Amino acid sequence: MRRVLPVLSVLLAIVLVWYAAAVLMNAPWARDQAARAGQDLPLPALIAATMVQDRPVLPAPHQVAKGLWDGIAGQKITSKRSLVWHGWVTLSATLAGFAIGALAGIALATAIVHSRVMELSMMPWAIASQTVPILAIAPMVIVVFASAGVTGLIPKAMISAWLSFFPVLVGMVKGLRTPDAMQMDLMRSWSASRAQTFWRLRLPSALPYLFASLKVAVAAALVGTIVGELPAGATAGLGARLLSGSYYGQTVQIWAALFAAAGLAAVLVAAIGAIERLTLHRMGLAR
Amino acid sequence: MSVIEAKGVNLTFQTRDGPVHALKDVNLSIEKGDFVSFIGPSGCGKTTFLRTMAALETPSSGVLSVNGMTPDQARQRRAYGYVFQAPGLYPWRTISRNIALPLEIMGFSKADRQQRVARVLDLVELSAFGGKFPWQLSGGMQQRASIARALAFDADILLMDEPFGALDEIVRDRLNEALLELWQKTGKTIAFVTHSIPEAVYLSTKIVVMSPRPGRITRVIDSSLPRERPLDIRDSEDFIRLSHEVRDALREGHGDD
Amino acid sequence: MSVIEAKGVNLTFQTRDGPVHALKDVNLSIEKGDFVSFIGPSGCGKTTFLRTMAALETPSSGVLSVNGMTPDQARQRRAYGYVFQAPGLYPWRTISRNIALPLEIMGFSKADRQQRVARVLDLVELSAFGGKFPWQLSGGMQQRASIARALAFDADILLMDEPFGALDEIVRDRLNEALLELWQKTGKTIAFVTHSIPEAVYLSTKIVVMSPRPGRITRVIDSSLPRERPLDIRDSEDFIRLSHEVRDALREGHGDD
Amino acid sequence: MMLLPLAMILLPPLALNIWLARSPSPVARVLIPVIFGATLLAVWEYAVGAFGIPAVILPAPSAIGASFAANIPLLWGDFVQTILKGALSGWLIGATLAVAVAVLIDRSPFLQRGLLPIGNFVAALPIVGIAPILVMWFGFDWQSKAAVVVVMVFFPILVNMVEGLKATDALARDQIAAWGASYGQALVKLRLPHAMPFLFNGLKITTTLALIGAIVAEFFGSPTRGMGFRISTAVGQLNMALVWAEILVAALAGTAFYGIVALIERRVTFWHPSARR
Amino acid sequence: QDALPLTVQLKWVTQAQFDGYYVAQDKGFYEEEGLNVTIKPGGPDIAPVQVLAGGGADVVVEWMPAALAAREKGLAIVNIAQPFKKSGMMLTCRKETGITSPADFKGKTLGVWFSGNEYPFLSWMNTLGLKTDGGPEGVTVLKQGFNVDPLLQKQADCISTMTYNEYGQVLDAGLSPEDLVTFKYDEQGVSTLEDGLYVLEPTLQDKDKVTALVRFVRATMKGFEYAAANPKEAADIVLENDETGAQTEAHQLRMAEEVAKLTEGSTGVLDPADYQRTVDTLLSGGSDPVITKAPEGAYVTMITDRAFD
Ligand SMILES: Nc1ncnc2c1ncn2[C@@H]1O[C@H](COP(=O)(O)OP(=O)(O)OP(=O)(O)O)[C@@H](O)[C@H]1O
Ligand SMILES: Nc1ncnc2c1ncn2[C@@H]1O[C@H](COP(=O)(O)OP(=O)(O)OP(=O)(O)O)[C@@H](O)[C@H]1O
Ligand SMILES: Cc1ncc(C[n+]2csc(CCO)c2C)c(N)n1
Ligand SMILES: [Mg+2]
Ligand SMILES: [Mg+2]
Repeated sequence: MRRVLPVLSVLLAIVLVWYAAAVLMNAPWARDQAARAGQDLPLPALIAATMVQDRPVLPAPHQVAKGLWDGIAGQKITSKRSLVWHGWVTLSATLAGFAIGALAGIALATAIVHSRVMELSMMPWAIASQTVPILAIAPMVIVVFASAGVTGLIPKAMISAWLSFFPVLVGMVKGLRTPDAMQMDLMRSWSASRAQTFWRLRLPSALPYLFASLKVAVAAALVGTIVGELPAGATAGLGARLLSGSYYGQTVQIWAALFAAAGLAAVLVAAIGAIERLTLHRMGLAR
Repeated sequence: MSVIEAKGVNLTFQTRDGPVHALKDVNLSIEKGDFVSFIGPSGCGKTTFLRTMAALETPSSGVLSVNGMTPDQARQRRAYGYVFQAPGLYPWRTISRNIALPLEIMGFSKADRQQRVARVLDLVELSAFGGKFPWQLSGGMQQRASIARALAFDADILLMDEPFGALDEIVRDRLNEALLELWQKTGKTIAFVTHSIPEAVYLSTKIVVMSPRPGRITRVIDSSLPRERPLDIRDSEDFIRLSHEVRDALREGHGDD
Repeated sequence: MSVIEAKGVNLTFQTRDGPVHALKDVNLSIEKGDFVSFIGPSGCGKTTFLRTMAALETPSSGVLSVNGMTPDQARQRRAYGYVFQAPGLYPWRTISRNIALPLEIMGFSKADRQQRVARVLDLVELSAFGGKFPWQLSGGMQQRASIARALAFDADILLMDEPFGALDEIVRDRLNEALLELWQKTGKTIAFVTHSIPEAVYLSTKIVVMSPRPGRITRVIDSSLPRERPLDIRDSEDFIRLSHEVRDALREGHGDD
Repeated sequence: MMLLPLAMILLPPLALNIWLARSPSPVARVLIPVIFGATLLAVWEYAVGAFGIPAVILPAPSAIGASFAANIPLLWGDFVQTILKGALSGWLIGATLAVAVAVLIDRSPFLQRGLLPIGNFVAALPIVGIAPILVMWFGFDWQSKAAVVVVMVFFPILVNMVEGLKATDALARDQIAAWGASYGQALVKLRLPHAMPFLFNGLKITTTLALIGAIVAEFFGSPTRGMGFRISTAVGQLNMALVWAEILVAALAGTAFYGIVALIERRVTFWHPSARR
Repeated sequence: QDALPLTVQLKWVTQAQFDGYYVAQDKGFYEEEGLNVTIKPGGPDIAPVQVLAGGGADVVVEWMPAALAAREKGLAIVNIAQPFKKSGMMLTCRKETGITSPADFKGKTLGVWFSGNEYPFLSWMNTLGLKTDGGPEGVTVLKQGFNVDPLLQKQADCISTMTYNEYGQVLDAGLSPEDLVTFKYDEQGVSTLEDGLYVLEPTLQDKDKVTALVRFVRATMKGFEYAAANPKEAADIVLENDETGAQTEAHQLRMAEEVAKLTEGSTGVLDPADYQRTVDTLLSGGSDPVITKAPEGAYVTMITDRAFD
């Protein structure tokens, strides 16, 4: 209750603001239409008109909710019109990309804290890599993979790995460096090998940082997959849904797909949070 | 044979506002089985010298040898047990597993580990707390756990940086006795930093008095006390004389500020 | 009038593996101008009681009043100077600016601040280090800076948690003298945690001996020493008798573990 | 067969870098990444030639360099439009808002518990979904790009800042309480300085986000200038050298942006252990 | 005997614009020809020529301006057939802006598709003597996104639309043809050839591929004919193949009907006169033309010759 009540009240506030905004933003179109038809529009009718447009500037919350409900429960989940089906397509590539990205990030961070050459050579380029507009190179990645005969899940997963490795890298480098001088000195005084220091000191100290970054990374992986889905032949997945909604001006469909994506991300983040609590609890780090 | 031999050791820290001369021209030789206390005002380089012995700092000049090797070689042979000024326990390990950590690293068998952990926990009177995490203990208990950790693997040389600073006198007395007993039984070489004159006199075969800015040794006092030392030796005449000698040496060192 | 009055104070910490009874049925009254030392084994609740006086913990039951107010009201009137067991200096401020911080908070004028900082820096013998950052000082120096900070704003009540634990005996003696002098001149009320029996006896008008599990007061010893105390009072018969009394009381408390 | 020359390109700079890494000089700090990058470029140039990769798929670095040099005024105009107007203004607005909101909700655990989970949700909204909507709301010019950037950077900074405000240790909080400090005093003297490392963590992460946001938003509508506009247009003309020249500008700007924030961070949080190494 | 494999890359997402291919697939026209065809949908981020160059497809559907640009960039790409006879591009304006003829464009804001589609527009403005740099003497150009919102939200006075797609969306949104003014590129004399089939030159050296292409073109044209005759069925087939599940029946039906008007009159054979008009339009494209000289060998007739022998 302590956790649900605040969320609910904030949500309520948002929904109210949202309705108000929907009325304000959709009103010009409603007035235009009325003017074209030569009718005049009293306020109640105006408000009613802003709630039911096909192409609203801002769909009302209930329209989005209905879009979501239709997408999720409106048909069999194997149907192409089902958001569950598209969500699944996106999720599988996201998980693959996240796994690749997280492993790469951890491996690179490990190399970087152990080797000055690695740090100095890689770090600036890792940063630069993230400034490359992903949407611009995603089509090339897809084309290059396709020319090598690789299509489907892998190219999308590579793009999502590209986006998700960076937060893991940054968090993990910071985490692996948290042990203070005394703890490192203790290890030295026992003449611990690098591997022992890594497994017994650096890694456990880094775990809180790792989990924090994994949460960011999994959301990034989802965005990466969605971006990868746009040029992958706009076939299936939440990204394709978003885009086709955009082509055909189906505002409600865009918003529904948007919320489905964000909901998926929230679920993934929550899952990592649960793993985090479990791990830290077992390690005695949760207090 | 000298276990530790320092000849003309200097150590300077480079800081943003100029160099700090933490050790100046330090000469000292410690024999096998010695119990050497270091005493001196704060900032005089006690910690720094201990760290240099353990190869955690490198002298700017001079020679330091440990068992005829460089400190670094000695470290690799795991010659040291080191107790730091702060406990430095790992929050994600219980007290027992904290103590077992160096044993794991050094490859002791599991059975051996368990038995050693039990022994040292008993020694520092923490047997009931092996299963607790460090942050569930008071400061003094944590410090005792850290002492137990350094004792567990029976290094020949023990370096202890104010290990008993956070303990009350009763526990301190008991641990002093236990430490002396351990030292007598095992013939370890111990270097021990303290701020307490009675503690230094009670424990040591050799008391090194240091003085700051630059950090240097001003007196080395050899103890005339026998190796067997019941607690009430502290009321003996020899003890009181030695205490006065140390206090005077300390005061001299303070004279220049 | 009692400055601090504790009646049947209990404090229990709820931890994952059951409640810890840190203070049990504590009754104590401290008069204006008293210098009260708390002594006892580690984990007996000394810190906890000091924190309760400063309204940093709330008793589970019982009444505690400070100057006739609740501790919280007293805190808001800035009645306390508190020296914590660890220095707790802000790494982004120099030593001088660390000391000036409570003065800023309490709205002292700039000129006043400067003059007070200079005075207390001098008192703890750190005048040359005002411009350094905390991490450039040794542990003992940091602790002295933290004492200076608590003294700077002249609170009526000083709560000091092992302030001199990390200092060598010479500096400790000097600071003991300085603290006594300050106390005599200003008539402050001081609550002081220490592990050193001689220190407790030398400084206090009242020595509170505590014992752990559950944390409680086992003896309150009123000092028969005069308020004027030269250092060599420590060789007087009264002093030695008092010391023995305290040691015995401590040992009793330890008896049950 | 192809691998031998590759090894010959790769090995000497690698050896050079390992040797350079031994010296702690600041020159080495700059030289090593440069050598590393130059090596990558050499491999790229070689591969494009050796494997006959068509220029419409991946142009050689030399061609990209030539295109860059030939289009400097164009690239500068795009840079001003996208980075300075879109990304930077959006980042500044987003960061300011985030810090302000963090301080505002700091006193209310209720708002924190309510806002942060929803914040995580909003932060996970994919940019490709929001961008068209914001273009529809805020028009085609840089204002809509700035809006996208605000949405993208707001929550990462907010989350870090809230965390940072909570990060003060118990001792420091007790101290300041013992001095009877007011809420505002504790905030200014203790908690804001303490939050700085966290804040900068958020600021650094979001520099790259801001760039991506501003560029990608242009794919969904823009005036006839800007880096995202140019990239999508040039792809249509198969002018891949120009596409990569724009990507180069993005990478340079992003690295510089990150570097500047990191530099300010070192100045502000000089006292933090990670800066003192 | 095994079916000959062939991969075709579309220019845009699955929709009735490409009903000929889907119908040919669905009705088994490809199979009858002994072909095994894979149809890859496209999208705004897919440049079909790039896919072709990368080896991701044997044949692509592309607009001629982009193809000629690629050819000038050194990619040996050639037109082998031209299913679309007419151009479906137009500029659609709201009537209330007061625009009645191209002369009224001055000072107005126009939405244009880029990514290679801007050249006919630029050449048109060139012939009208209007600058496109946003000054008061010319027009302000916006890079239009993928939908018609700029017109509905009044952010632009006119936007680019396809007769078969976006125009319908504008109507669906609630505007009526009376509220709108349209300018077809065809009628303004600046039309360029749209959906054609392109391959890389080396493909034409491969006898098996040529055989496959010949059959492919034949079957595809049959598909377009069938679709033109049965728009309802064609729309249904397209809907079935749409993996995003986003299309609506009504919209696809209208698209199939409109597309039939564009394929009408084409047998699949490229008309040299249309080709020449396209090249001329592109060459006059203002300051930064998409091609700088008339291309040579940009189309071949050998496939259509053999297909419709
Ligand atoms: N890493 C360092 N960088 C710069 N100066 C240092 C460093 N470590 C120690 N010092 C300085 O060297 C001198 C000696 O410090 P050291 O810690 O050895 O003193 P100490 O005798 O152990 O003092 P204490 O009793 O307070 O622990 C001090 O002046 C200290 O400020
Ligand atoms: N926050 C807390 N949560 C749970 N238990 C606590 C907490 N703080 C203190 N304790 C427990 O309360 C008891 C008293 O602790 P306190 O810190 O007051 O002891 P102390 O007398 O100051 O010891 P020391 O001399 O070691 O500083 C201890 O058993 C300790 O483990
Ligand atoms: C980025 C981009 N935007 C629009 C078009 C124009 N276009 C060509 S085919 C087609 C489908 C018919 O609606 C459309 C809209 C394009 N090629 N690329
Ligand atoms: Mg020290
Ligand atoms: Mg305590």
